[in-house]
Amino acid sequence: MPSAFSRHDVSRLGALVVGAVAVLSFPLWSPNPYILSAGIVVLSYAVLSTSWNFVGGFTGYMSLGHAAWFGLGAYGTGLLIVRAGVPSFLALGLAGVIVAVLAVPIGIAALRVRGASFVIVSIALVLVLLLVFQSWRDFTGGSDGLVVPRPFPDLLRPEHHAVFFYLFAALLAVALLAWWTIDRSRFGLGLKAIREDEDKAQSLGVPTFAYKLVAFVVSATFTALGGGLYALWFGDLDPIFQFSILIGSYMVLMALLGGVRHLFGPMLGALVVGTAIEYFKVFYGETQFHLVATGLLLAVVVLFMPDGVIPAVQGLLARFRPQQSSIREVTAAELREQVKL
Amino acid sequence: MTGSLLFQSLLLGILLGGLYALLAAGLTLYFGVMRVVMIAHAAFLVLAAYLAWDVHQRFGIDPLLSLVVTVPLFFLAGVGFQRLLIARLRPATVTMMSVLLTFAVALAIEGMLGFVYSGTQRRVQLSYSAASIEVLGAQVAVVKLIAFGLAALSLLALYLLLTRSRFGQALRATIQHPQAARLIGIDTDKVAGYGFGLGLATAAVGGAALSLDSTIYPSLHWHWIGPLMAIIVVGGLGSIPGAAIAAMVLGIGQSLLQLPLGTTWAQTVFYLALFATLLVRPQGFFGGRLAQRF
Amino acid sequence: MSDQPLLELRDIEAGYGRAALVLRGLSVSVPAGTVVCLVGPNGAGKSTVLKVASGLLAPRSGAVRVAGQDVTGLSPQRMLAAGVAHVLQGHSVFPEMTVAENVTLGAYTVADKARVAERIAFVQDLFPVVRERWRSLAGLLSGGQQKQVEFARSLMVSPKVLLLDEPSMGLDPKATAVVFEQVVAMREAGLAILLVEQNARRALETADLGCVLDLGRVHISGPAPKLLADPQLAELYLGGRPTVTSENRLS
Amino acid sequence: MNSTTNIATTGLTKSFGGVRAVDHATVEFQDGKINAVIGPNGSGKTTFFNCVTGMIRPDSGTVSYRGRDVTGKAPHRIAAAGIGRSFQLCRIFPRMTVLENVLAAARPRGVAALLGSARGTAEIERARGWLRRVGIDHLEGVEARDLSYGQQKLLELAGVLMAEPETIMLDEPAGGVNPALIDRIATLVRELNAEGRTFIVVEHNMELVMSLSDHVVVFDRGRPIAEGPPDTVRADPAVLEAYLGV
Amino acid sequence: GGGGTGGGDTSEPITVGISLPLTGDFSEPGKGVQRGYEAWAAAVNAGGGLLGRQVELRILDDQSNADRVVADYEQLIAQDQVDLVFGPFSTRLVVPSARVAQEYGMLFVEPAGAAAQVFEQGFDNLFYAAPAVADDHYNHLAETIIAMPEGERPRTAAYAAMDDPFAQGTAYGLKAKLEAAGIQTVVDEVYPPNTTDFSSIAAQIADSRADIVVGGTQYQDAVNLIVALQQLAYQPKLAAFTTAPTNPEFSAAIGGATEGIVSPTGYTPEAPYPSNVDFVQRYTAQFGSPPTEDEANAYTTGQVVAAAVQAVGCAEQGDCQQRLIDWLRTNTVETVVGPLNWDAQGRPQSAHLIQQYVDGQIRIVLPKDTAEAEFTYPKATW
Ligand SMILES: Nc1ncnc2c1ncn2[C@@H]1O[C@H](COP(=O)(O)OP(=O)(O)OP(=O)(O)O)[C@@H](O)[C@H]1O
Ligand SMILES: Nc1ncnc2c1ncn2[C@@H]1O[C@H](COP(=O)(O)OP(=O)(O)OP(=O)(O)O)[C@@H](O)[C@H]1O
Ligand SMILES: [Mg+2]
Ligand SMILES: [Mg+2]
Repeated sequence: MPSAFSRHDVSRLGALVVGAVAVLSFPLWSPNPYILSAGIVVLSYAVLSTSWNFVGGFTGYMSLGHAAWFGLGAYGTGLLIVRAGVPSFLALGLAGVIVAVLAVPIGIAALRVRGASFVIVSIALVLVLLLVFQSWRDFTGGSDGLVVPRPFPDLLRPEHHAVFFYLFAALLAVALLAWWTIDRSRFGLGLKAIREDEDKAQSLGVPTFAYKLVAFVVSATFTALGGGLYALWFGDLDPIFQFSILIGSYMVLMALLGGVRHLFGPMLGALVVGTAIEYFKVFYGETQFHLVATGLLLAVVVLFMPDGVIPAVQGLLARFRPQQSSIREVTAAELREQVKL
Repeated sequence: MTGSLLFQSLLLGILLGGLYALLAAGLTLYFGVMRVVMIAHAAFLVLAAYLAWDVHQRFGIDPLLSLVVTVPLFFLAGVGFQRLLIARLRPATVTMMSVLLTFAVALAIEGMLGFVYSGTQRRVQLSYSAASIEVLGAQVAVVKLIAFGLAALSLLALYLLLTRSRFGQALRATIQHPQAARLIGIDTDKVAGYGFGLGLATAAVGGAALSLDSTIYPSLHWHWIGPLMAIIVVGGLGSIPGAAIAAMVLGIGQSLLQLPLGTTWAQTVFYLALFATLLVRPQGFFGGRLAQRF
Repeated sequence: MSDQPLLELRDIEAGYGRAALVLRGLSVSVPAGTVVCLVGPNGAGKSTVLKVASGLLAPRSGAVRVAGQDVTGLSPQRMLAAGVAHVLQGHSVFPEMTVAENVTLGAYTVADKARVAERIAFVQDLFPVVRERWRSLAGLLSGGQQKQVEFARSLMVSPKVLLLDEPSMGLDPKATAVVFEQVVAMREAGLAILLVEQNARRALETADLGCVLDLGRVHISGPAPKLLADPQLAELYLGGRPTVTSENRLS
Repeated sequence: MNSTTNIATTGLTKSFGGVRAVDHATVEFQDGKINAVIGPNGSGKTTFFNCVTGMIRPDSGTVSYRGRDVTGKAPHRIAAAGIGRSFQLCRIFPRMTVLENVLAAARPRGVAALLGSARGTAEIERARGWLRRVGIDHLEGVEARDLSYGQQKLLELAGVLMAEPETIMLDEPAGGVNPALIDRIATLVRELNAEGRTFIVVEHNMELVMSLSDHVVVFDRGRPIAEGPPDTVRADPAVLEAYLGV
Repeated sequence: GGGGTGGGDTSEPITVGISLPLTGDFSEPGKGVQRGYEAWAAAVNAGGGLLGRQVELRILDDQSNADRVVADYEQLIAQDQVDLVFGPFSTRLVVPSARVAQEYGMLFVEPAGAAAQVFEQGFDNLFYAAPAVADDHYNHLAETIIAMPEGERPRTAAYAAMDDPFAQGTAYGLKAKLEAAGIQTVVDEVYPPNTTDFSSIAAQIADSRADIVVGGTQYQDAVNLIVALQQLAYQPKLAAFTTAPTNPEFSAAIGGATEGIVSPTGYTPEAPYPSNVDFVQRYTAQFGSPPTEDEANAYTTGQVVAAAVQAVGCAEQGDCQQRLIDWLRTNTVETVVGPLNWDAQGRPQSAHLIQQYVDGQIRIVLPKDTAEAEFTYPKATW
């Protein structure tokens, strides 16, 4: 449907401009450092869920354990700085590379199974890393945590926030660009074919395993970079918080909420969920209700808009357009006339 | 490390394995029979344990007696859960979506527990909590023994029900081809609901067993779900005997490994086993009897 | 044949979800002891007709009657109780259950053990593969074998109305022959059979009446032999050349 | 025969548990021919296909394609070598539109092309072309899962063709397809064959087999029991006994 | 840091920003600390407030989560513009929050960050409002054991500690001293927080037949460990656990078999310090039961900051904070846990008391001079 494509492009362009402006101007109109830091958190969520979507969105492999990559990126960066004295941002880059390398063998193991098994494996990955990073005290600092020195020690906290806000924004932009490129590419279509029917895709000549692995590694790397940047910004790492299933599931929740088949879906989801989490915390902070609220939100999404808000909205719009039917509007007789073999 | 210590740990491992087995069987039921990955299973387990604790706290009733209430209660809850939530998912995506849905439920339950009972760790204090009997020089706590017996019994019952009974067949048929199942006269909604209820019932039993000899707190279920998930993959998704065997082996393994490695490292046995399984035999060691054809 | 048709669909309008109507005011009726054959291009709505008749799909308007009583919109279980059995198109065995379980489940609603045993023996004789592969998972059988198991499963009950959706698809000539023999036998036994076949010639040769379905409406209907003889019809829907059989040469 | 060998198997064997699905099958198909594989249900035709296309690994025996040994190669390698296949239990991408289904089958040439747009107008035109030729172009915007069974089979066929394979293996292409369309598919196959493509078709529709194929191989219990031109095969008593059953 | 809310004017209350784990893993002690702070605020306001201004607590819940605790203090300082901040609970949360405070140049007195590394982060705004850091909690006990005559002095010791900087710190502090004195370590187990199954650890301790068992524990883990040890019929000569024994529910939880169990404490309601007597009766009146250590440390935090504020005569953001810090560096403060003063890193310079269950009552037994009862060794069986 070429018309549809072009409509997409236009709306995308619009969203892009508006979004960019809104994001980039935020530090200017955010009333105080706290709001700004909240903004950074949301932005980092956006990076994470967009990164998650390289695997989840394209191949349909649901990883509840992406916190593993987040944690590895964060600790990788931190440890490189603390233990090896590598300059902050070099460490960030190195951590990204290291995780990419790590992701290959892990991907080879994990991607051997599909569906439910994969989900379980992904969860296991986080849990095992949590145990390792807790127990391996002399290297990781165990549950005493790891303190990552600030890259800009002489910046005041508000300025520090502003800088990192733009760093996260930049990373997000890169991730989005990469996703977009893949989405429209043949490679992307191959990945989607895998999502639909892996064996069939392979019989059509798609090297499924290689494709999956590439997507997996790319996703892991972006997530790790997000984690590393977070480490540089936040400064305090603790296994329990870096390798938590909750973070992993937030990524999934956000991506699903926005719509995994859409470039900006995860980002949108991050905006909603990120704000929601902050909100719930402010309102139900005294109780555990923030968990209930998050749970309910997730449930509602899964039940009522499994494809995310973007498609849900599009679906609504579609109601008003003339609906197209799946059956021919001409009889076999007329058809016979039309079609010249 | 002495031989008696080894033997002691072996016993502890077996007792622990029994509980793992029951819970893993529950998970297997959801998945093997209805392709649902029930992340909330452990959450319901903890919920049941809390109910047992609460009942004991208020009325001094023994947790075992609370089963009379919790089991039917959970069965009904399960039916409702399936009919109201799971049934709404698209058949094509039920496995994936159920993960998220049940995850959501797990969160909600944890939150509720935290809200009602606060984050405080709780433990049922029984007259026979500290009691133990001596077996060949090793001490076996009475509470652990009871928990084990409970698990073993319900596990057996579950297995027979699924394999021997007409209901079991209808249940499997329903999930494998709902349309065809309806066409041969199976009330698919009812059957699927009962199946789920059954699964939750095992969680109720497990919860009571758990409350006998362990501390409970709202976020405890994370502590359980990981190993359980690993167990059912190692055992082969969908195979109850597989789950049971894997649970035993890994439970004992964990208990023995604690001696040289300590508690934390010992927990990794589950995940190492999991990854080993992936490399050696992705479909799992005992089950994985999925008809895969082109 | 009784004047009152065993199965009757009146002015059925049906469709899936919000999508456009698939069946647009379609009417078919199948008297006892008759085979009515639905033919038509892919996507014409044949399977949809059967789904409506067996309760898998509730019509948006129109009525479904079985032996005169209105059963519109009843659930498949109720339909089965009312005597309507439906063999789905494509593959509908329970793949992870043994052939044995599949076949016995066919008699899920039958209480009488002896009768079940007897039917089992009967279908095993009809389809050797059912006996040979009794203990293996149905999902692992070959395509055609699975279809045979399905058909066998449907023979476990004895309904009043039988809806067959391309029963011969993927079957080898032998099995196909067996299936059509059974259809004939069941007609003799007084069942009302609504048969959808793409193997149209073969089907029409067996059927009493034929309906040509297109765009969710019945275009032409009449005695099967007449349809077979109609050259234009043959060209559009039956493919190849019209067959000239003894009956329609007379007419 | 002076034409070159296309697919050839020697002693190909695959058993599942007790069942010998394919049993020392030694078969040879010629380039540029329309070959048919027939045989009773469960005689191993599909398994044979699966072994040849690498979907499953044979227990023993070899598969060669145009002289190159491809035994046990991964399916995508075999597809890349130029063999396309359709599935008996019709496989499509359910949540993609009909058009995307066909586009997904287009094989990118070289790694560079991977990141190129999947929706080049040229590609779309080719895809539409195939949809038209199998007669479901009017459905291009419909999600594939909403198609009727026969429509799905046609869609799968279009996908296979989109990949422009040299050799095309079809597993019961006519099953569940409306007779009028069967005729059209037959014509299509003849045309493509005339363009030099080789066909290996599993089919139970004897009319089609006899009218279409140059060469017929008959399987029974995993073994080829007869082969040759349609008429001779049809006359073969073994075949009558094992398959046609008259 | 922010500009501050018009310091001197007496009409406005002084707002104190606090983030506490009211939910999550640390919610129990968290709530204790909250009560302590509230008790302090009540006391101050009853006494006419600070600098003639009422005190107002602004308490947020950090869900025992480091990300949250930082966000909380960020919000309190940058958005809510509180005048003062008090510390949160648990070492894990103290370090990140102390940094926020430091970067906004705020004084940071905290009731819970006792572990060694808290004081190794180079904070210049941090003060720990309790008598001693984790490692020194058992000092009196160690001295006493080492002083025992060869014959009855224990030879072997088993240690089990939660993987928590504080809990572990206490046990390992003692371990270091005993090992130095030649008492052999036969079991040394570290278990993750939230471990519920102690049977294996207990099995090893029982099997080692260690003379004394030391638990670096919080609350429930101690209970579980003790029950597990009872199940294995293990009888040590001395059993020392951190924190748990001071908890009122402790005795019931382990079936009353408390006799002889030892525990360090930085606080006892019986302590004679003047402000304590007042605190205990006020607190008991307000909450119905006497305060425990958590409440006391929180109250102490309040006292420390109050002292500085009174002395310096200001309470607002900005350079006032530095003046408060400087004052505390160089002065001693009278608190409910006795006089406190700090080294450059904020380590308090006093020591902890040792309590023991004697006839079902928990009593101070060490050091001798403040002892309420005789230290009994070996302990009765449980
Ligand atoms: N589940 C569905 N959702 C939406 N549309 C559907 C669905 N199933 C079928 N359709 C549409 O309804 C029309 C009729 O489908 P149906 O299966 O009845 O055709 P049919 O006559 O059985 O074709 P075939 O001979 O290929 O089986 C088709 O155009 C198809 O696209
Ligand atoms: N994955 C499998 N596991 C076990 N048995 C199998 C498997 N695949 C095929 N078989 C068996 O191998 C034999 C050949 O199956 P195959 O599908 O090749 O037959 P076919 O010739 O394609 O039959 P049809 O004409 O019905 O498609 C059958 O008996 C089938 O049961
Ligand atoms: Mg159909
Ligand atoms: Mg086949």
